[in-house]
Amino acid sequence: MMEALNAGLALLLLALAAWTIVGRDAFAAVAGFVAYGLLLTLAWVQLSGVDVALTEAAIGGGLTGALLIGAVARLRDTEAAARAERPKALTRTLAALVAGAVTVALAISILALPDPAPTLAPDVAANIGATGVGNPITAVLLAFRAMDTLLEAIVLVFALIGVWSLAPDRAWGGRPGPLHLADPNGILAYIARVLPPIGIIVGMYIFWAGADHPGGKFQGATILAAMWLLVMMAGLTDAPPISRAWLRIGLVAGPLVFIAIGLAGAVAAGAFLAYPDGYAKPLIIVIELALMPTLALILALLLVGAPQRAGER
Amino acid sequence: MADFLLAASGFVLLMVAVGLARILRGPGDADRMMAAQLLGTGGIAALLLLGAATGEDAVVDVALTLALLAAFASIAFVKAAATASRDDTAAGNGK
Amino acid sequence: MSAATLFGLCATALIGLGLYGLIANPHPLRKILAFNVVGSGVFLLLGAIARRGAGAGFGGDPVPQALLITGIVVAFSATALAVALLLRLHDASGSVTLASEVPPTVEPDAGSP
Amino acid sequence: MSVALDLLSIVAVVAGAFFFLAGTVGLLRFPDTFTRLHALTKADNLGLGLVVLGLLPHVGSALAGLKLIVIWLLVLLSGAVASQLIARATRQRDPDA
Repeated sequence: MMEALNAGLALLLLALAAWTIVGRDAFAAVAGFVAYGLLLTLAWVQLSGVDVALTEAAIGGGLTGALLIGAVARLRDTEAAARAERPKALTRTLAALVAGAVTVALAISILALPDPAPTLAPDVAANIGATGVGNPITAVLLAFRAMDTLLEAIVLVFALIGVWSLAPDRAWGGRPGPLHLADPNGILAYIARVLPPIGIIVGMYIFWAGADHPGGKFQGATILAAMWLLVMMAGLTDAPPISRAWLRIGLVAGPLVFIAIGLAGAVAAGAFLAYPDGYAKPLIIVIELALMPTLALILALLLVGAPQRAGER
Repeated sequence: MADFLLAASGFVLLMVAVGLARILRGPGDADRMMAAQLLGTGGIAALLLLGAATGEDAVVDVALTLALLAAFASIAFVKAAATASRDDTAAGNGK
Repeated sequence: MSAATLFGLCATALIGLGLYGLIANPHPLRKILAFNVVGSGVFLLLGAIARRGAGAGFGGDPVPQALLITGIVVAFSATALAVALLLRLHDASGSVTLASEVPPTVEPDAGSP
Repeated sequence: MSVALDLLSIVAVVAGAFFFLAGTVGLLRFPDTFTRLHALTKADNLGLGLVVLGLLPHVGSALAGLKLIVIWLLVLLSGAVASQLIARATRQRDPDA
């Protein structure tokens, strides 16, 4: 029974991916991709990666879909011109051959993977006690491989700087994204008032559960970001001008706290990002608490895009 | 009981998969968005049934996240359509 | 066939499909979509490898799974940056062509130095 | 679990699955966007509602049961809002549809 379900899921994933790639209409391709992200969530559950499924549900199901739908609506008029640039049949055949060769090579290496598989799971299990957290993913993200997480947070800040730097000169320092007109009695304003309180509770719950169960700051921050975006899309609030001091402090506060704790570890425990004995769990919680608002701000503003409207300076 | 829940999960997934033909056929963007919306609901149902069948409690949290963001893509779609048409009528070429 | 092998093979096909779309589809937004399909295929491949490493009471090897969470978030930020670049190109030139010859209708942007 | 509760689960889940079937058939067979929206909301409201009802006897804790009900309510809210927004957007673009 489980095998049949998995096989069906894999076939559906392939069909939707193929549709996303070869479909003629760009919006249809994006709608297919949104559905694809949802099925991917199910695949992660089947692969025993509930933490990953949660991330995919929040990012793939929510933010990426909204980002691409917004883009495809604005680029509607460019589709016909792009179709005329379609590569020649020879190029496409060559591309298909290259892609096919890559697939075959990867498939062979998947089938040739050593058995029993190499794994770090026993090492994680042996050392998780020292971190004080119960969720092995959180232990990896914030203790064993904390450097990855720190660099990731910094990459996100850079990505946002990259997006902002695309602003025209007149809009620099101004508000990002289009102005959304509010209809105070509309259904959109209604859901933007009802959903965020629930979303904030759920986001904090997912964040808090991350210490011992699947969940954590990324997933929680994504939910918070989505709630903020909802309020912005309903026109109940506007995106802040990017020159605001509180905003810029908020964007770097998380990584700075992370780095500060890392440096303190270098002094107190002998290595950058090392935690002194017995302090691991409180320090992990401090880092997560500091990172979460930063991540929520960055994820939401990445989706809003470059500043477009001149701001008061 | 677990087998029954698993079968029900597969059935719901199959149903929404068939409904995905609307994404292929359209004709309008709204129809495609609806098909994605149906897949969202069906995916949540399939996920809950799967979680109950395998006894993985945390799957409920995944379904909760999906449910919270279920309308998000549709709202982005409606807002994007409205913004794009406003640009068309206001400034001619969207600039 | 185990779930890990099945989804591993599915992932290799997804990578191939996405790679083809990345090369063969002329529209940059479709290239971004294809890039995301490649990305999800790579993630699924790593997820299948993580599943094979199940042990010590965990359903999968937690180290690759943690890397996956990092990867998904970074892939989103890369996609957002790519979309922002594309929309800026569209605003500035009125087209999104990646062809090497400059299209005749380019109007210089008022804001550029 | 008692037989009666298992039976309730089976009946509710089968009924829920039926509404997903009905929603899919409607989405595929109904003639225009608005009637298709009508079919869609049945799957949202009743399909998921009945599945949740069927799963309630199996939850381990009150919190898990509460979460299931919240999921259903959230989907109800999202479905209602999304279908109204999609219908309005369709009507503005094409008033005769």
